[in-house]
Amino acid sequence: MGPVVKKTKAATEVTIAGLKFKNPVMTASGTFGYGAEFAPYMDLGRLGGIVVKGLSLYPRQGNPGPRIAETPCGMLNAIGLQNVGVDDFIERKLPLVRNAGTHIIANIFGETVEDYMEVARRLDGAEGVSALEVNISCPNVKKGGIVFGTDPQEAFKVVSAVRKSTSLPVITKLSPNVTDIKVMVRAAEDGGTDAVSLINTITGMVIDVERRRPVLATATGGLSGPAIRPIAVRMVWQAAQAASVPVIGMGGIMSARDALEFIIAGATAVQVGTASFIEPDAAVKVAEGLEEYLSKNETTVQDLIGSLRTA
Amino acid sequence: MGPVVKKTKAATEVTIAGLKFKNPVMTASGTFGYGAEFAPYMDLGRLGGIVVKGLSLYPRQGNPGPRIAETPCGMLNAIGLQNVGVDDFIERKLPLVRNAGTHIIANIFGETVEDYMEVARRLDGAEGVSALEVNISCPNVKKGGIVFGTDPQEAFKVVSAVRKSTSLPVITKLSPNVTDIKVMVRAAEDGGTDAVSLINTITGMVIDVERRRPVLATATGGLSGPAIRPIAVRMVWQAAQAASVPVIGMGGIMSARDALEFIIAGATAVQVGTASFIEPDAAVKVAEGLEEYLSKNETTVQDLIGSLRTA
Amino acid sequence: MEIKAEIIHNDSMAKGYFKLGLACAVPEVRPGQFVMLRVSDGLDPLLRRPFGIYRTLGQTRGRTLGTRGSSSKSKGIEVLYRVVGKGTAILSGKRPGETLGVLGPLGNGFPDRAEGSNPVLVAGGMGIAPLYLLARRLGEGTLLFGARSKAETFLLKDFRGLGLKIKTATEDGSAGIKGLVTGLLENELTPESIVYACGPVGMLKAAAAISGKAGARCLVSLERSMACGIGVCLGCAVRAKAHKEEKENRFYKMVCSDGPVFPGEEIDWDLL
Amino acid sequence: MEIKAEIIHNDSMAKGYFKLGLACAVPEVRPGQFVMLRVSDGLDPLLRRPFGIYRTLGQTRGRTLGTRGSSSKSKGIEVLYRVVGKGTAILSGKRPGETLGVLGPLGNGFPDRAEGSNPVLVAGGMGIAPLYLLARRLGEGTLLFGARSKAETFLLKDFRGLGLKIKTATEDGSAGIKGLVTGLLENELTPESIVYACGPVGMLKAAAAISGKAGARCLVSLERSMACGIGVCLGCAVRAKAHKEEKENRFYKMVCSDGPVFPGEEIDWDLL
Ligand SMILES: Cc1cc2nc3c(=O)[nH]c(=O)nc-3n(C[C@H](O)[C@H](O)[C@H](O)COP(=O)(O)OP(=O)(O)OC[C@H]3O[C@@H](n4cnc5c(N)ncnc54)[C@H](O)[C@@H]3O)c2cc1C
Ligand SMILES: Cc1cc2nc3c(=O)[nH]c(=O)nc-3n(C[C@H](O)[C@H](O)[C@H](O)COP(=O)(O)OP(=O)(O)OC[C@H]3O[C@@H](n4cnc5c(N)ncnc54)[C@H](O)[C@@H]3O)c2cc1C
Ligand SMILES: Cc1cc2nc3c(=O)[nH]c(=O)nc-3n(C[C@H](O)[C@H](O)[C@H](O)COP(=O)(O)O)c2cc1C
Ligand SMILES: Cc1cc2nc3c(=O)[nH]c(=O)nc-3n(C[C@H](O)[C@H](O)[C@H](O)COP(=O)(O)O)c2cc1C
Ligand code: FES
Ligand code: FES
Repeated sequence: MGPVVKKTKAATEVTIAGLKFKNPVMTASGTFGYGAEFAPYMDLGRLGGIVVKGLSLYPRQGNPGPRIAETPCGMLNAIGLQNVGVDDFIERKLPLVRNAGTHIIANIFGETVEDYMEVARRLDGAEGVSALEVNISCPNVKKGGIVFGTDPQEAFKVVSAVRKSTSLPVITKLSPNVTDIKVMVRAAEDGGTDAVSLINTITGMVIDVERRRPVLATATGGLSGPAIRPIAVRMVWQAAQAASVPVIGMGGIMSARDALEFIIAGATAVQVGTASFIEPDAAVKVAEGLEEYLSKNETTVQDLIGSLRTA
Repeated sequence: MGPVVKKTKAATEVTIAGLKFKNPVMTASGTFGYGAEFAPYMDLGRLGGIVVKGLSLYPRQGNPGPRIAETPCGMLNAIGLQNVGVDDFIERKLPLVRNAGTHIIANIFGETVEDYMEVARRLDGAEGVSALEVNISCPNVKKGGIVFGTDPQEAFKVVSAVRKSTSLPVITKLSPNVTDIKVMVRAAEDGGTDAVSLINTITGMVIDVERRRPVLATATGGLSGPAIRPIAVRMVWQAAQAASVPVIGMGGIMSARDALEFIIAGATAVQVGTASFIEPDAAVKVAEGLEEYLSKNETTVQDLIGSLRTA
Repeated sequence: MEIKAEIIHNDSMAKGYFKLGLACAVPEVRPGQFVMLRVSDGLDPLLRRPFGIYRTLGQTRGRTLGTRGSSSKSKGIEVLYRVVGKGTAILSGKRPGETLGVLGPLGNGFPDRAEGSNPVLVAGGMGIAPLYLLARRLGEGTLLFGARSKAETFLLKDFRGLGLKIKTATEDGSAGIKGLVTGLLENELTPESIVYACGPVGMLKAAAAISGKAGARCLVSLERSMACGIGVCLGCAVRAKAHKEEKENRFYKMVCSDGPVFPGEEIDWDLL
Repeated sequence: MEIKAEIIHNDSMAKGYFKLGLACAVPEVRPGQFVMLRVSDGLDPLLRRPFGIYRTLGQTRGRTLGTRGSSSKSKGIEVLYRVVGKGTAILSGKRPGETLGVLGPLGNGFPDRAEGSNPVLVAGGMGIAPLYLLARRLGEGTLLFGARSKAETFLLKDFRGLGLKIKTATEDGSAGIKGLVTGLLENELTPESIVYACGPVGMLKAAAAISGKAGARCLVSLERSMACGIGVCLGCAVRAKAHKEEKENRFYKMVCSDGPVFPGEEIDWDLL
């Protein structure tokens, strides 16, 4: 072996559950397809990671339309978790991005704890999957449709079940539709999660006053975009104070400035969601803007994480 | 007595807890001062009602500044419930608006159940107060600062205590920072409330990334404005389905169209908040726009309430 | 593919109707493709708006713009639009020299014409816009135009002289026959006809049904609220009739990436 | 008091500095009063922006506008502003003929000058704007102007010939003395002086302290984020020194309705 060269750690590098990310900017699940769709618009290798569309055990058709509605500085969606299913993902989608030079994180969900476990198991051996993100904002059919993510006991059950079903790092994605996010952070930690990510969308509704009907076919949907950013930043801050595992923040990030709010509030990494619909390469631009801020301020992401001064 | 003339009920008239409102448009607490401040900008008599700034037993100085921050399609505030106190209100503020030709509703709050009771008692005999609106989004000092409005048992206690302390109609103003709004509706009803109003602001945070400090001196504040409207409409819809008392809806109403969303979702009346900062006569414009819609569609508010078709 | 395009012109054609010229180098455009326009740099309205490409501009008028991709076939595009809400209202206030974000061309557009087929274009109001490039390419056949009244027939101006017979129906009878454009369609069809339709959904449904009865092919261009325009948000779903032979057996098709043009018989019009 | 005012002019004075003329009939304006401008009809940015009234316009140039209130003393107002963020950027893109919502005049402005007092105006950069009407009314005294560099001294142009002595300090020494404007102030004061200051908060604090030491009165014009501008949101609070004799004994004063001008000694600069 040659002489040991001490490498200077890049200013943008972060580590979550043992995984090194070249920068802390990932794309959010459901807003970036299975990754390959965005290759024409950017170099995917510029991203810290790609979180793919939520995967279920079997393919899902999703909800009838209309599925989206614009709101002030935001949008509602009720896609209904349409996806190709975990097997088809592994067979046909994963090969397209596994060599893109970025971490591929599989977002998973189910209607029962067993569903979650089985999806996790099938992804365990899949070459090119770096981690699982467990979306617990789903109705638990066995518990009469209450959402896994709003009941700490159910959240604990699903997280610990996934934990046992995989050797991959587990990120638990939390729902913001709760009274106290800290309770949910603790439930996920008790379940053995390696990190938490938040926020998922906030339940909302838009009504067409001429037709006196909800705009969305499903009546309610999930609110995302800059409108929710102040709520997301607050929850990430609260979660980071309660958490002993790393926190991944998201909700309305449109620019590097927005991403910095989350990092300063305590997030180790961020995800860019709705912004990718408006500018396909939004996440890359966020990563670039972050680099600029770091070099201008001669600091590192590591030093910024949780650097908020509140006194 | 002369012959009985059958009066046609005005299309905009609604009744809540036995009180007749000439139209369903009120101003929201904390966004309309004590009412008189707006007299230069409009005929206050055009309003269905005025909900005054939250009143406490003693005057309160409020929080240090900065107290407000703009957000995408919204604003954060941490005023800290600054107010002149209930006695000064009765003595100096109420006389200025009691003959304005609209209902004056006193919004009240406290840090203990006893506070709430005493404020309610003092307002009981006050000439010109039509009803009380009980703001339960306040930290309960005796319960270690947890918010009355996020715990159904504490909410029940404060509502039933106020109920016993006044002969005025009681409206309970609910916090949106809860997992299940229906549980809170039921707690307020069990406490004997005559109506519920919602939503109060959603807790949020904005960070100044250059200074790495929260923009607000208190770190977090309450998010209001059009950004939160989809969340508010959803919660009002859920509340209306659970409630047997009338629901008063608010959150981001800027126009008559917005107000109609709430009414169609199940609100008997609405409140206009943040919009009054931008256009002082926003609430009157909402009332006028509502009249237009009703006459164009040859219908009444009564017929619109809860007319949402979801099947 | 995301281009900042300078506005060449943005002229009112009639009350509420505008013709927008954008200087942007675009690859070859197929008739029926569309672009997503960002009407504001701000956050409200948040989403881009979809508009059919009316035509491509060979020469940019006004100032030219340094765009990337020099192998492109045209130097700009034109969009016709009607002001219906917030986004189009903002768009109508833009002036030449300002720039707009353009994403596109997107979608699949109309398929190439089958040998020996006899084209019948059916347009409802503003739905005529995505048919101009098609009409020019076809150079023959029939265009059936439906409108509320004579006031909208200015939309036909560019179509005259392209070699198509034009027939008009107006709801108030102020131009052409009085009635719906689908009424005209019934008399026009033979089994050799191929129908290209764009307009309100009721019209499209009727056109598909009438074509089906006559044994003619029918291609419809659909509209749906869109967030991304590139097939990833899954927001613009329409219900398709399930095909057992298809691998994924999807009920839902995405208007932006599977369409916006679909064979009429593929759409489940009752569950749309 | 909410008026839709037509823009008469919106001219760049220097890079990032603009002079905005608005056709709106306003009642008599006191020096130091301000207006709240709505820079967008949309929802983002949501809140109005506060700007000092630079001067009133006797005659409207360009088209005149039918405004209400015919007993008003002037036909328009002018505002000077610097582009610092989203709202001012949008404002700088507005053109003559467009309309803006104007709320005002608001606030109390500067109190009438006391007999025999000797006025000293202290301005930091753009803080000079609310002092123009005052300078014109006073017609004598001294204006101390602080800026980063000579580039900002164009702001002094309108002040020449009003009868005030003008002294300048720049941080880089490119015009006047090198240093802070508060350095000039120390040499200028007598106990008969009355200081009118507008600019960054550090400058105001120093001006208040220096004036206090010299036994001179000091009036400062403060800036604070505002939602309503009319004293009802309670958002623009500044910490005042508590006065036992005052009925409400309020710690907090509202910049919009109690100010924006305050006696320097009333402000608790450490808790501001
Ligand atoms: C593929 C395609 C091609 C189109 N081509 C044209 C064209 O050439 N000329 C033209 O005038 N219009 C065209 N439209 C319709 C155009 O997109 C809408 O009129 C426009 O989005 C309305 O925006 P707004 O903000 O003014 O209306 P708002 O009603 O305020 O918009 C609110 C939301 O609904 C969406 N929306 C509203 N109406 C429609 C609609 N009809 N279709 C899709 N989304 C809608 C908007 O995009 C926005 O997200 C096309 C639509 C699609 C899907
Ligand atoms: C009484 C008063 C008089 C003023 N007079 C002038 C003037 O004559 N000329 C001039 O150029 N500026 C003046 N200002 C400052 C001006 O209001 C701000 O520069 C402007 O609001 C910035 O808006 P923005 O959207 O560009 O900035 P952003 O930073 O994007 O604004 C975000 C939010 O912060 C608020 N804000 C930002 N900076 C200030 C500030 N300095 N003071 C108050 N609120 C602020 C905005 O109103 C908005 O709500 C005055 C401020 C006050 C309070
Ligand atoms: C259209 C759409 C689809 C989404 N699908 C998923 C999903 O499948 N799984 C998931 O965990 N989150 C999903 N999300 C939530 C996002 O990943 C993200 O948590 C949320 O949108 C907030 O971030 P944003 O405001 O940046 O979009 C979806 C969001 C949108 C807008
Ligand atoms: C500056 C400000 C002060 C407020 N003060 C009170 C208050 O004292 N009591 C209360 O119950 N609600 C208060 N609210 C909440 C509003 O009454 C209303 O519930 C909320 O703002 C949502 O409505 P909006 O989006 O229309 O503003 C306040 C809101 C704002 C913006
Ligand atoms: S608009 Fe996003 S999938 Fe079609
Ligand atoms: S800005 Fe609302 S009180 Fe001053």
